[in-house]
Amino acid sequence: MNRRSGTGYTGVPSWVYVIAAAGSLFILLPLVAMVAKVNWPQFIPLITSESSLTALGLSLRTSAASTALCVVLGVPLALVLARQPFPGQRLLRAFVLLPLVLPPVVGGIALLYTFGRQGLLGKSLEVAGIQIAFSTTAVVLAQTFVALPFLVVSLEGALRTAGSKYDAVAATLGARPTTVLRRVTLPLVLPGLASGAVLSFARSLGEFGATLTFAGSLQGVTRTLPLEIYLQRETDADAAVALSLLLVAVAVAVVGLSYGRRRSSAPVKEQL
Amino acid sequence: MNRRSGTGYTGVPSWVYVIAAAGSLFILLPLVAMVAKVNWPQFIPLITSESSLTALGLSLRTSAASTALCVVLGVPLALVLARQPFPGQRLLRAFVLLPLVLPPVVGGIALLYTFGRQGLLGKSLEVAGIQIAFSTTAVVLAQTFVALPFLVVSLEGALRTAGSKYDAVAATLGARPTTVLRRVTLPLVLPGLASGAVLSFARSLGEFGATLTFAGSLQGVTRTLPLEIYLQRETDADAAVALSLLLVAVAVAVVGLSYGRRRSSAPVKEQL
Amino acid sequence: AGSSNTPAATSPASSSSSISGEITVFAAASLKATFTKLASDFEAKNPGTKVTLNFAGSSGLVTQITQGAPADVFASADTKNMAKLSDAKLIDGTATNFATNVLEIAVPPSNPASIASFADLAKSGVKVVVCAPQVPCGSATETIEKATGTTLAPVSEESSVTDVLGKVTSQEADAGLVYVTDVKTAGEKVKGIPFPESDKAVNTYPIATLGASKNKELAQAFIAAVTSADGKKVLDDAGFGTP
Amino acid sequence: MTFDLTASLPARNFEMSLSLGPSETLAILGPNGAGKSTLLGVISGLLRPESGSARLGGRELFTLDGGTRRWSAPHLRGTALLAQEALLFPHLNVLDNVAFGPRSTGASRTEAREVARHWLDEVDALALANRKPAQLSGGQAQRVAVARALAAEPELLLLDEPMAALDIHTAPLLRRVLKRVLADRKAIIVTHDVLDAYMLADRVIVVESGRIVEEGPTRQVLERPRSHFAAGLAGLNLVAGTLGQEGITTPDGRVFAGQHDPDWSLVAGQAGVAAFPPSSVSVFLGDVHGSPRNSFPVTITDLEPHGDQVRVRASSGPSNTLSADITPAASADLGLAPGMEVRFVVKSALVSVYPA
Amino acid sequence: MTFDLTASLPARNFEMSLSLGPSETLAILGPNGAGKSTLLGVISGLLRPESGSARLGGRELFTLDGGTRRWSAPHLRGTALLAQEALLFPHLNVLDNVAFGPRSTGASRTEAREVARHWLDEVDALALANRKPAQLSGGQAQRVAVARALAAEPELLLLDEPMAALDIHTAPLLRRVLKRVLADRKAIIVTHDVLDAYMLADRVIVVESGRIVEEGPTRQVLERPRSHFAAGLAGLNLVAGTLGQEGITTPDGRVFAGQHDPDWSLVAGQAGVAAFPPSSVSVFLGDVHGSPRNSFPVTITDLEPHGDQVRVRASSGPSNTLSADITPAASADLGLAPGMEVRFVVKSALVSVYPA
Ligand SMILES: Nc1ncnc2c1ncn2[C@@H]1O[C@H](COP(=O)(O)OP(=O)(O)OP(=O)(O)O)[C@@H](O)[C@H]1O
Ligand SMILES: Nc1ncnc2c1ncn2[C@@H]1O[C@H](COP(=O)(O)OP(=O)(O)OP(=O)(O)O)[C@@H](O)[C@H]1O
Ligand SMILES: [Mg+2]
Ligand SMILES: [Mg+2]
Repeated sequence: MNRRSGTGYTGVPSWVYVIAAAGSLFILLPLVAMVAKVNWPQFIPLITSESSLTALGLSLRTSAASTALCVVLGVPLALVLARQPFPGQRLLRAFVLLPLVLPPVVGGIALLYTFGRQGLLGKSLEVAGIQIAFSTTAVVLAQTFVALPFLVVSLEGALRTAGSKYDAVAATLGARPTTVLRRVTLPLVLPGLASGAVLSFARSLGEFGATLTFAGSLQGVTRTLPLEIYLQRETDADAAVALSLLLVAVAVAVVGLSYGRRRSSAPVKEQL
Repeated sequence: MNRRSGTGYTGVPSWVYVIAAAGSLFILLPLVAMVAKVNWPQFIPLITSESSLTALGLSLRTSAASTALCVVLGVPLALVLARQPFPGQRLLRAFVLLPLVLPPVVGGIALLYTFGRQGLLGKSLEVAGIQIAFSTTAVVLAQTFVALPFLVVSLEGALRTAGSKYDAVAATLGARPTTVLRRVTLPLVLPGLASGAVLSFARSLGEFGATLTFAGSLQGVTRTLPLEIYLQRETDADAAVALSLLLVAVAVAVVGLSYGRRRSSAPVKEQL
Repeated sequence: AGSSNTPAATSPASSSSSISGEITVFAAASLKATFTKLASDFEAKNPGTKVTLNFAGSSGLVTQITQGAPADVFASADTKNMAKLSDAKLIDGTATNFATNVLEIAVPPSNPASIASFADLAKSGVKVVVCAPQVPCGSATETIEKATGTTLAPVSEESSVTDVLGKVTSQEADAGLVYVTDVKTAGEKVKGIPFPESDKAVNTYPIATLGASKNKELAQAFIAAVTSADGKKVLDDAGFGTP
Repeated sequence: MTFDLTASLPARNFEMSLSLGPSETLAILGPNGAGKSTLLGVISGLLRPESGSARLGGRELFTLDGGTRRWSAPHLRGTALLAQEALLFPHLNVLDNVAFGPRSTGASRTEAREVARHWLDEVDALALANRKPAQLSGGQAQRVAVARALAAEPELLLLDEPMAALDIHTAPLLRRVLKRVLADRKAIIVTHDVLDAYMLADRVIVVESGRIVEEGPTRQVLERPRSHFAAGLAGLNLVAGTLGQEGITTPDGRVFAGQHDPDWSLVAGQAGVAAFPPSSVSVFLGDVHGSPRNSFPVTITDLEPHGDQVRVRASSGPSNTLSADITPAASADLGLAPGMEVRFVVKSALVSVYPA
Repeated sequence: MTFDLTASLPARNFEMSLSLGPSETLAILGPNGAGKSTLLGVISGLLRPESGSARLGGRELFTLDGGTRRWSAPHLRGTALLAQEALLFPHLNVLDNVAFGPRSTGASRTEAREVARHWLDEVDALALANRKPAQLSGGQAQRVAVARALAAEPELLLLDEPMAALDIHTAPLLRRVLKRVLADRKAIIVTHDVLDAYMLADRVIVVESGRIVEEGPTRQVLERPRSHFAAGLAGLNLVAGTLGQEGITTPDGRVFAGQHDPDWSLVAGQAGVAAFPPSSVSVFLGDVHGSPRNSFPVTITDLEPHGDQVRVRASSGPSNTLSADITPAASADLGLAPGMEVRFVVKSALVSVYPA
């Protein structure tokens, strides 16, 4: 009963809250259990160690880059999938989802087969003097590969739900398709795009298997925080867990901030 | 120019197609590279081996179960996050996303800390005679843990985009919130829900790290296809890649079918 | 990649020669602690050198090297993976075995199932976790099972030692079979129970310079440092045996 | 079984209080943005006022006074709202849209569809039963939306411009249906058409800027309007001032003669209005000195056909428009055009004067 | 600079062909679901007909005949559509909604906002400039939508019921604005209000079931309607039959007397109609034998107030409704009520007869 006056209808059945609470607990409890296990005196030196900080910095930079790449590649893909039906659309959609299913390690192998020195494109790239594997670029590529489907799928859902009524109106007012896209379509699906971008960023931040295989684990170059955590775990599982908390904290900050900004400028207010 | 007569406006700028093609290639090329590497004579015996088939069956069953669990827990969560603002909503949203960021292995450890014999809940469960670790239940829990955020995030985006106009109308016609949810809200966000479920299913199908850490790896009980692939890789990377193709094929089939069904019954047709 | 077959330089190099430059060492993840120390010692002793380390599972590293990863030295956790590279003519000369490892039973400190011998693992009701036969520690376990005629009924066949250890430290399992070095690294969290049958399956760690290395001299120097007395000491401290 | 409401929602400058007798129909009239839809939103539970209370029969809709903050959800109110947009559920076909109300309030699927078919038939839209809303024209959708609201069989029916978008054949048909349905039912109907008020409502309320400015039985309000808006609706000219024996005195001091109801005892100085139909107004080009004593200099804003006459709209001051109906021939003779300054002359015998 | 269109879209049973001269305004009238919005959709490029072609000035809009399938996108057509729903962009405020058109066609932000302010002022909505669409009332949103369409300054303006939802003060205001704007511009305006047709259109088209049933200069169509729909709009009664010397012969064989235009040379047997205003109809209870020769037995469906008269609507057969305007006193004397069977009697002097 904390509705404010003047707001529209927001009836959510009360049992929904009960299940939602259960769902939240299912996710929160393991996190709490993790926090409970942290060896706090050991925690600060661990997360401020040079290797941790280098890894964190690398993780943030590469995740930001791959999120940008996901948006650039994913928005067009989502548009093509959501708007006009064309032959093979269903197949394309299924293929775009594949990196989700592929165990990341296998994804990494596939990337090696493509961009590695012996790979499909890698040979030509090598001739051109470009080496991708085992570089920071490789990290970004690996993260983009696994994170792209997230952006595409959530944006496609939002685009379908939003429909194209407003796009049509904009076109009749003389707006070119590009203008329509920039000034109407995208602003209207901003919540979906934001969700997609956040998902991609989070997935990139947590990416491990494909990076390890495709980019290797070289400190400062390709060893992102999840890889650092993986290595820590070889020697001390609890330290790894503690280090994960750093990742979690960063993610909460980034996600909280980005969602926050989005909500306060939330454009679509419901009329009754 | 393959628009049919009578259809509404679907203007997509042409450069969008170019980028979309690049995006598709980025995902498709590694898959092609993978297929190119398959040792076909070895392929059939490999994928029809008993261990592969057992793993595949287990993967399908557990993924289906965890997708169902994700829907059950995730729909209420998404509703609560999308509809009425409440204090702490942003924080809750950020937390719900965490399993995405957590390296899956760490997620598995966190689950162990919770449901394991010595865990937060595990002790009570043990007393009640329930043992989760090393069981198929553990696999489902691990998959649900990593897949739940996908459903929540994509559904929340769709719910926000759809707004609550129609819900309000339904309520004024005398529909209880539960009825509104079942007959109006969910049907309207069906595209988003479908995307979310497909994402969850795909993520469950590909889940590896958390399962390995939390549930272990025993043929027929907890060794899903990704775990089988990982083991194969220890002896023969190419065999692992070949086995991944099986996973990919299954995913394409499931995703293609489920999306196909959704599209043919797509309810919201645009009026001009 | 080319596979130039230079004869192996086995002379224990003194650290005074004028070597410099950078190398990348691909090492099995289980060597993380020791190789990190070995590398920094090496850099300290040879100013102007830089050793970059890349850790992952041995088989993953083999895949990377096969696909053209820019590595100079490869240290594997088993001979099988090294063999893959030598079969593919990707190593320079022959590999040197620099350490061994044997299995040990790891139990939670309280030892809830009162395990005292390898045979105890087969008792009913004991939740034992082992490595899958596909990975080195698993094949070692299999060898011991065969040799002793004891058949284990594990609740899980993990794909890495770390995972086995994880199950034991979380007390999910009553016992696990891991390497001595792993028990040592885990410290207080597990108790190691050595068993005599472990010598039936000794695991050997080989190291080799890779054919594609651009700084073979430095690579040889690093391998020499690993196999030197100082290197052995570091490895010994971690629980590794001498081949 | 009455309905009472008091509500204020300062965010929309809304403050109203009204009540409804058993099976009474109330028409809400008022300019755009006056708060008509807001009122229906508050009653149906889609908008939450800042304070106030409402009861429908024995049922409390809300009580938001000081400490008490009771609020009952829309579906528990026994009201059904036809909103200004049709808002048909896009995923249900027309039949199921109409069946939604009965189905939600407990009818079986078959019963609900039966009810839906009945109402679709009433609004002459049964042929559309199997279409999806996206396949309807604007007027067809509006008709279906009306059927959907009626099928919910609420205790209090709330209709926001139910005749909008309907063609000239459908509107009378729907008006007949509503007349029958509303006869024994409480209803509130928002409309811009005075015919709806005449035909359907027992009582009208005129709202402006979130406040009720006039209220009473339909005939009385429309025949003796006190607000410019109501006068405009009734097609009457209105001049406001203070009552005197002769007629009314306008704020600028001129006396405007008219007839009072003989049995009213006038209190001099009381505010009053003078109302007269456009047909009582003649148009002259120069100054006139005839028997009609009431004349205004005005500027023509508009000439509109009106039946077989021409309606001359003109402004006599900042916010007052007056109309005259004259023959096309007279209009042509005088060479009337927008912008011209002319004189409107009204016979005092045709002016009614009454207190405001 | 003319506009020509031929289009057919069998899925909606739509087949029309029309053209428009330079700066001509065309009103489209017709019942709900007749295809009015479909026509505008086809012209603006939101709907793709199955075949046909259209040109606007030198520009080809589409050519879909046999092999040729050229189609130009909506934004290249020089048309702007005010759709039946307001569809304001929810994420832009009112000012930016209106500025959208100019901005899209190349104006700078400042220029576009200036233009937007101008048009908002024209429709009396400048005060709303900073609101979001969700904060507008229905009528306010409609006004903003009109301003948005006008601000796009298209070569051909397409307006789908621009006056819907407007109050009685705003509608005349907007009509004046449109009259001014449309004077030197090509426009097509869909409306249910005959006043819009009279005031704004040079020519009207009456559509029914996706076909044009009547077409001509506004006055001619509305004063000499040939379709029931147009007659209904014009407020006239219409009886169809075959022309004879006396008047027309109805399909059931009765002769209905009326006046023809003296210079028309009648071809006997030609289809014709008789039109007469409701005011020419008297109502009798029994059989009558008076001077008026035209009488019908009818069943009253409805009594409506109409100005100071009562309009009696009655049906004289399956799909024909006739109306009579009588005084309230007469209505009360006769005790008229819906359902009663009465006789409508028409003086033949007031009946116009002309070919259909
Ligand atoms: N969501 C909102 N937030 C703030 N103000 C609003 C909102 N919706 C409407 N208003 C304002 O409240 C006032 C009343 O609006 P309401 O919709 O009730 O008008 P109305 O009488 O129904 O008008 P119309 O005849 O145009 O439909 C208007 O001034 C409007 O601008
Ligand atoms: N998306 C659609 N699919 C199929 N038929 C449709 C679709 N939209 C409209 N129709 C049908 O096409 C016909 C013409 O519709 P249109 O919207 O053009 O009518 P209209 O003349 O604008 O009516 P109104 O006055 O009610 O707005 C109607 O019979 C309608 O039911
Ligand atoms: Mg309103
Ligand atoms: Mg229409």
